[in-house]
Amino acid sequence: MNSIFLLLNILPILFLYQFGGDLHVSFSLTKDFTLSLIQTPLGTFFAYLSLISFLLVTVSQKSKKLSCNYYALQLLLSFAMLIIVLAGDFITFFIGWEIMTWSSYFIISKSNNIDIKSLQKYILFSLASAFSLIAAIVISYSFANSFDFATISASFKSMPFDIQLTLIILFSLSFFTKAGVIGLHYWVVDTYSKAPDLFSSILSAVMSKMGIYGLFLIYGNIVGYQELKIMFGTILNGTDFGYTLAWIGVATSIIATFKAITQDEVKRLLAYSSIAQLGYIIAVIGFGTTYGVAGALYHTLIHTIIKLLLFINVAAIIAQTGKNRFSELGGLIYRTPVSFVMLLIGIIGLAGMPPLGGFASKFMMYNAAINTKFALILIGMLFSGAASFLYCYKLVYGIYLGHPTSKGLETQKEVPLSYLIPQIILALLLVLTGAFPGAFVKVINPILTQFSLKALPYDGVGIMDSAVGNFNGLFIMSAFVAFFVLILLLISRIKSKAKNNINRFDISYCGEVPSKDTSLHYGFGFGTELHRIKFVNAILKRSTATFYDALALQTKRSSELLSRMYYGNIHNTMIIILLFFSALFFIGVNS
Amino acid sequence: MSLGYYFLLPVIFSFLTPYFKKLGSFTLRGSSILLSFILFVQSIAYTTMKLPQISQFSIKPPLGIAFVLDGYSLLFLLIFTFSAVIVSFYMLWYFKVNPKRDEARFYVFFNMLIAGSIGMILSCDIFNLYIFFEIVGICSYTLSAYNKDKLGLESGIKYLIIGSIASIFIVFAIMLIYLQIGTVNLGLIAQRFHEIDPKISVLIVLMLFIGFGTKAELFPMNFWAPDIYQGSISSVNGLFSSVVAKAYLFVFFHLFYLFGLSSKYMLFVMVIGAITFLVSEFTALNQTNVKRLFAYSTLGQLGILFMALSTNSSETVSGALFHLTSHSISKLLIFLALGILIHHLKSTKISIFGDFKSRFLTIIFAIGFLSILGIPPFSGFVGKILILKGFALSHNYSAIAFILLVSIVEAVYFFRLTAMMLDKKGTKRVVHVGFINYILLCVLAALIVIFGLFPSLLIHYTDLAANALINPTDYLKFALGVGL
Amino acid sequence: MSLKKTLPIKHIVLSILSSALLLSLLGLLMQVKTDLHKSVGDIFLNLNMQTATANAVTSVVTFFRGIDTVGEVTVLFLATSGVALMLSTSQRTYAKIIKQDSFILNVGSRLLLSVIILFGAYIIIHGHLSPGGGFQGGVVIATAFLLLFLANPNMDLNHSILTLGESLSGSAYVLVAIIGLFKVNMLLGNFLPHPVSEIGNLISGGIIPVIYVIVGIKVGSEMAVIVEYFVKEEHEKEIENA
Amino acid sequence: MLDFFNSTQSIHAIIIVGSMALFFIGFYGIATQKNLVKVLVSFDIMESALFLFFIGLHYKVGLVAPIVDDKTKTFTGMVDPVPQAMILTTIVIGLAILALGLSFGIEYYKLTGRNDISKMNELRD
Amino acid sequence: MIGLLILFTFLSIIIVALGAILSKDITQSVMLFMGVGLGSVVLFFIFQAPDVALTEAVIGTGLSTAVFLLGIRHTSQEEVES
Repeated sequence: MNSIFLLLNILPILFLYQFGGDLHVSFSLTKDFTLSLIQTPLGTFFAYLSLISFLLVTVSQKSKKLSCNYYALQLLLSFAMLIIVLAGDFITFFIGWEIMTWSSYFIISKSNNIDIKSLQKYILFSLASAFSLIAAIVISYSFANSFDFATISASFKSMPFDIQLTLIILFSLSFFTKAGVIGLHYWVVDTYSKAPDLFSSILSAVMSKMGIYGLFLIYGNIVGYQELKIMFGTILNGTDFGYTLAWIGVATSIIATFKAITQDEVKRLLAYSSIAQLGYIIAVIGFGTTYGVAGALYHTLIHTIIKLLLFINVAAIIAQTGKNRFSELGGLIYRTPVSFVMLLIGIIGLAGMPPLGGFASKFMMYNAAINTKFALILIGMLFSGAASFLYCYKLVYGIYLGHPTSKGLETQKEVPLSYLIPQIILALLLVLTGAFPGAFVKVINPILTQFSLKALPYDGVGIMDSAVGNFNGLFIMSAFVAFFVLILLLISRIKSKAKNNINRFDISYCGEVPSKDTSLHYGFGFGTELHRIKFVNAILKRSTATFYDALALQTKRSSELLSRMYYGNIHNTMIIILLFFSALFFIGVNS
Repeated sequence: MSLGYYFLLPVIFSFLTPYFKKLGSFTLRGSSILLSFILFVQSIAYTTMKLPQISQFSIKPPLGIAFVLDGYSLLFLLIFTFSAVIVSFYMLWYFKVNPKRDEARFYVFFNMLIAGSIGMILSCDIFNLYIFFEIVGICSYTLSAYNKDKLGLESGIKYLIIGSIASIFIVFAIMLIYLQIGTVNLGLIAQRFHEIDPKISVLIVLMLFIGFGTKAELFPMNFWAPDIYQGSISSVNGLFSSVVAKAYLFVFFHLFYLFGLSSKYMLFVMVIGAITFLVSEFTALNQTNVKRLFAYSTLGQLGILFMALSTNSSETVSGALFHLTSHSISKLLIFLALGILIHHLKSTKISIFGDFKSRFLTIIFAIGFLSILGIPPFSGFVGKILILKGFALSHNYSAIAFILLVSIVEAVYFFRLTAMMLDKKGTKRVVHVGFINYILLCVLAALIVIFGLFPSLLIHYTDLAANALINPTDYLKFALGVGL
Repeated sequence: MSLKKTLPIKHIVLSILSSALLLSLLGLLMQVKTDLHKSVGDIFLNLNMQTATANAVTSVVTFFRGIDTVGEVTVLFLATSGVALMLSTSQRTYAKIIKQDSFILNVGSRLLLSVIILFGAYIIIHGHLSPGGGFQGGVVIATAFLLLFLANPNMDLNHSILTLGESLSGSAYVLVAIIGLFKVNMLLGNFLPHPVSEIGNLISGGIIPVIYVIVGIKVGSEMAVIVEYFVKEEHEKEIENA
Repeated sequence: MLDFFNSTQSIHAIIIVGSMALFFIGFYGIATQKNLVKVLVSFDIMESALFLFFIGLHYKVGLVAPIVDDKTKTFTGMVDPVPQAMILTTIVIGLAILALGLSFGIEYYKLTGRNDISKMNELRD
Repeated sequence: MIGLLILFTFLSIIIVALGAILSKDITQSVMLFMGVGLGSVVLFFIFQAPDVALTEAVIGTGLSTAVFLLGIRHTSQEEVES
């Protein structure tokens, strides 16, 4: 069953590749709705991104026995994302958007630890984002008299300022909800953590990128960065609009990072981390400079690869051990060494350390901040980047290092091959993007020209250069590999006698001998005492949940109030009808 | 092939039912299905002919009564006859499963309900309209009290009293019209309506508004509606929400545009529609009885239709009519599936959505819910987007914001039901959907999807209907008997 | 008449409201002139000569606005079957109660029965000449049955004849309407010869008297059924507490 | 002095006042009465008030009933027959509604033993 | 003369209708309702509408009251309306 759907996933990739960039299909639904698909560079970038990740996830789902309609829904989801990304007009975009929503809703509802409350959270936020999207589409239709991107962007300049503002706000709101910006992320954590294990990788890696694609579409194509600059004016060296967006992004990443550190559940930590990483992208997307857009695009690619890698890895561990909390996991390095190496590579990429691709995208984003002289934004990004290293370490330490907390962990076998292959491929991708950052420039340039921004200078596949300077990825990678191999030889030369006769429990020098089953796995809890820091404590205590729960409570209370009118006494209903008649009569007669 | 058959054939059928009953229940059920099928085929035949069609009774229209079929009534004719065919097939299953002694009488009231509603949309004489109003009234009082238990009887009594109040106001309005204009023919009334002394015309409009508004379940006057839905059986609920409520809506807006009231009262009707939508969606949130929940959702959708139909722009009206058709089909689908569910699980609490295990019913309910909410691949989406597009073109942004916000509230309870259906925990009883129902629900679901993917078929008819509604010039020409 | 009941505030408020409505409506209705347009009635009066029926109201009811009466007959039929649906208990066993029916009442009612039925038949048949017609005559015949039931509650109406009368006359009415379509190319058209000269005597006015006779039979049998259900129902109650 | 009352003007005034008063008595009856039978009675009173109002306003002094017999040869100088035809149908409809309502009331009384419409509230959330 | 007659019958109908509505005992209210019917028959006759008078007499007053009385005997049995 899995192999059939594997082939079905490859099909669109070949189909897209065969078109090579000039696909133009239009199908008229009714006289004034023509659905059209156009292949823009931005669209192809995101299309390949989503299709390849779907392929890898389907490979990883080989070992799980999944029912046929699960795969069908997943295929429908990938088809919907393809429509979104290749849409030429807003109606196709919206149709793809809604099909994506409800097909993912049905997939999530298949997981066995999902409950109705988080399902409701997911669908209501997605519908809210979809409805604000349709509102914006319809308002823009009223001015452009067509749903097509080109006509709308042409007539955007002629719209009055307040309409332009409402359109931008509505579009950004709907895409922020999908990307999980801090105020609207109430649904993200629950859905990612409770969705079926492997599907949450798609959720966080690909579906949130649809929000990013939407933002690019609106700011780049429809409104255009120049128009934004004219509309909102400039500050320091960047646009005012970019500055506000940057603050939103930075706030998201800082708060999400600190929330991530304190999580005990593995998938919740990953969910918060994906919010944080998206916070970076959103911070940079609004700058409207070449480096801003390039940094955002690069980080989108890197984040997708890393999140796929991490989620598949974690899903494999959960499937293998059945436990998803740091307090229950630990010491798996001996049992599943390959997954440990994969996770390690993922962590290095996530934290943005030099040899791997993570550093290249962070480098580009910091350049964008420097270029537009938004100093505070740069400090914020650096601060949350550094803080993100904490939860990366927690992820590695909690699962693989430290002491196994329960007996079962010691007899774990290595994760089945079907999980490992995609992880290996993703790790290789990370290494490649780290070694050859320049290659990515060739991918980004057509998109920059589409947004009518200055193209990045391309000098050599290994070199990524920016306004402030450049670095030679290839050189760093080869130096790192050489250095790494050297140390490896050194360690293996020394007969490591120490490993086998050290007994995990031989720590009697402090006078107490721990019994066999006490767990010595303490390292993962270091997030808990973050509360003592006043600033972090303020973040951790306050949460948007209270606001949304209060909102839900108010609607419930008002609905009870209103339903008290319908308590079924026909006598009073008659009196109300007669009173309504007399009221209208008196108003009507003497008006 | 004349329009009179829509009323006369069911009348003959209901007079001859005692003899059909004597020939055995097979002939009874077969003849009822055959009757609704013939009328459906006849309406399809009318789609090919040039509109408007007329069939006169005894003398030419301005003096006599005539049935006039224009684009607007053709759309409703198709909806009514289609729902009649579907429900008559459904009743085969219903009476096989719980046989009732006076089944023949159900068919009498069922066919006369459809004939009355068709009469209401075809008749071009206001007093004749009142007669059909009463026929539909009596049939719906008895149908809602059909299974003679305490709930059914209570809903019958409530419906009867409210219906009689509505008919009092309508009779008073007809009398005032006759006093002022001297005729009951709709064409002449439409022509001379502006000559009436303004105070009296306000009174007439108010009386007609209260009369038809109460029956079409507008806000301050629809406190009785959920009780009726709770008291009657599900297939009758399906009929109420897709046929009867739509007939009253038809007449409300037929007179609204014929008498040229849209300039003065457009805002008033739109606000009333908006309040109905808001109140019924919010009350639907904390319902525990399933039938009451779907009753409030029907009231809500009627609220949207009132908002959209009252605007004078043919864009929005054609969108509203599209939404109306898709709402009729999906509400029929939901109520029929609900009937099966309630029959098997013997309770009407909301929790039954969590206690049944049938993949087919889950898909059917999911399609119905998504179509009513207006989610893309289904017909509800096209309807909703046409309405929003219409409102946008007339720069009425507050209406757009209002509809979208309240439909999020509507999404809450629909998706709560979907989540309960998809929830795998808890003991589940397998629900066996009969063979007939399987086909019926498939046909309805297929229709929803087809209108969602290829709406151009239906949009042709809704545009025709919208133009015929907004400027009824050729309807007036036929109603006045010019050139007959 | 016990009128001295304590009127709660709700009643007082409602009475004030309805009287206020009354006054403002009267103010409105008084100064409105009613003969704005020549009413369609005068046209019907002139047209009436051709239909050769003496009673203009009958010709309007059955011919000019014929579909109203078809609707009317179906409303009555629906009400009857509604009442039958409601009041027909499955076990229609009515134990013969031992109350010995008084002889005088029986004989008197039989005597009166024939007079009432004759009077009813007269009203039906002369519908198009003198006031009255199908509805009024049918109900008069029904009151004759009511009289019989009051005199002797154990009486059973022969249901087969009543349903036969009801359904045949109903379908006959619709057939007359449809024959009109084929013969005169107008639903409910007057296809029987109705020369103007015959205006006064019995056989005049084409299908109008035929329609009214059919309606008379139908309404008579239906009302008899309604009356029987209401009377019989009451009978059952007495057995319980007898 | 007596013929002041015979003019059509004053007759119409009396009719309007009288029938509207009757109408609002029925109006008050429906608004206050709780017993099903009383409600149906006030419903019928409102209906008869409307009939009187309608037929009354079409009567003018000197017009004759619209029936031709050997005395009045032609259909001239007669009251308008159309309102009478309409009222005739509405009376019969009123009876139909009444009979139906009473049968519902009887069955409901058999099941619950009460006739008070304000107490009927099994049907609620 | 006719005007006076109309005025008188209207007054009596109004009084009888008030009695019908306000009276506690249901059978009494039905009887008074019959009074209203009779009054309206007289008025219809004055208004030169014999058909309507006959219908009102037979159906509006005759049968309706009969149906009411039979109906009352099964339901509240002259019970004083609470």
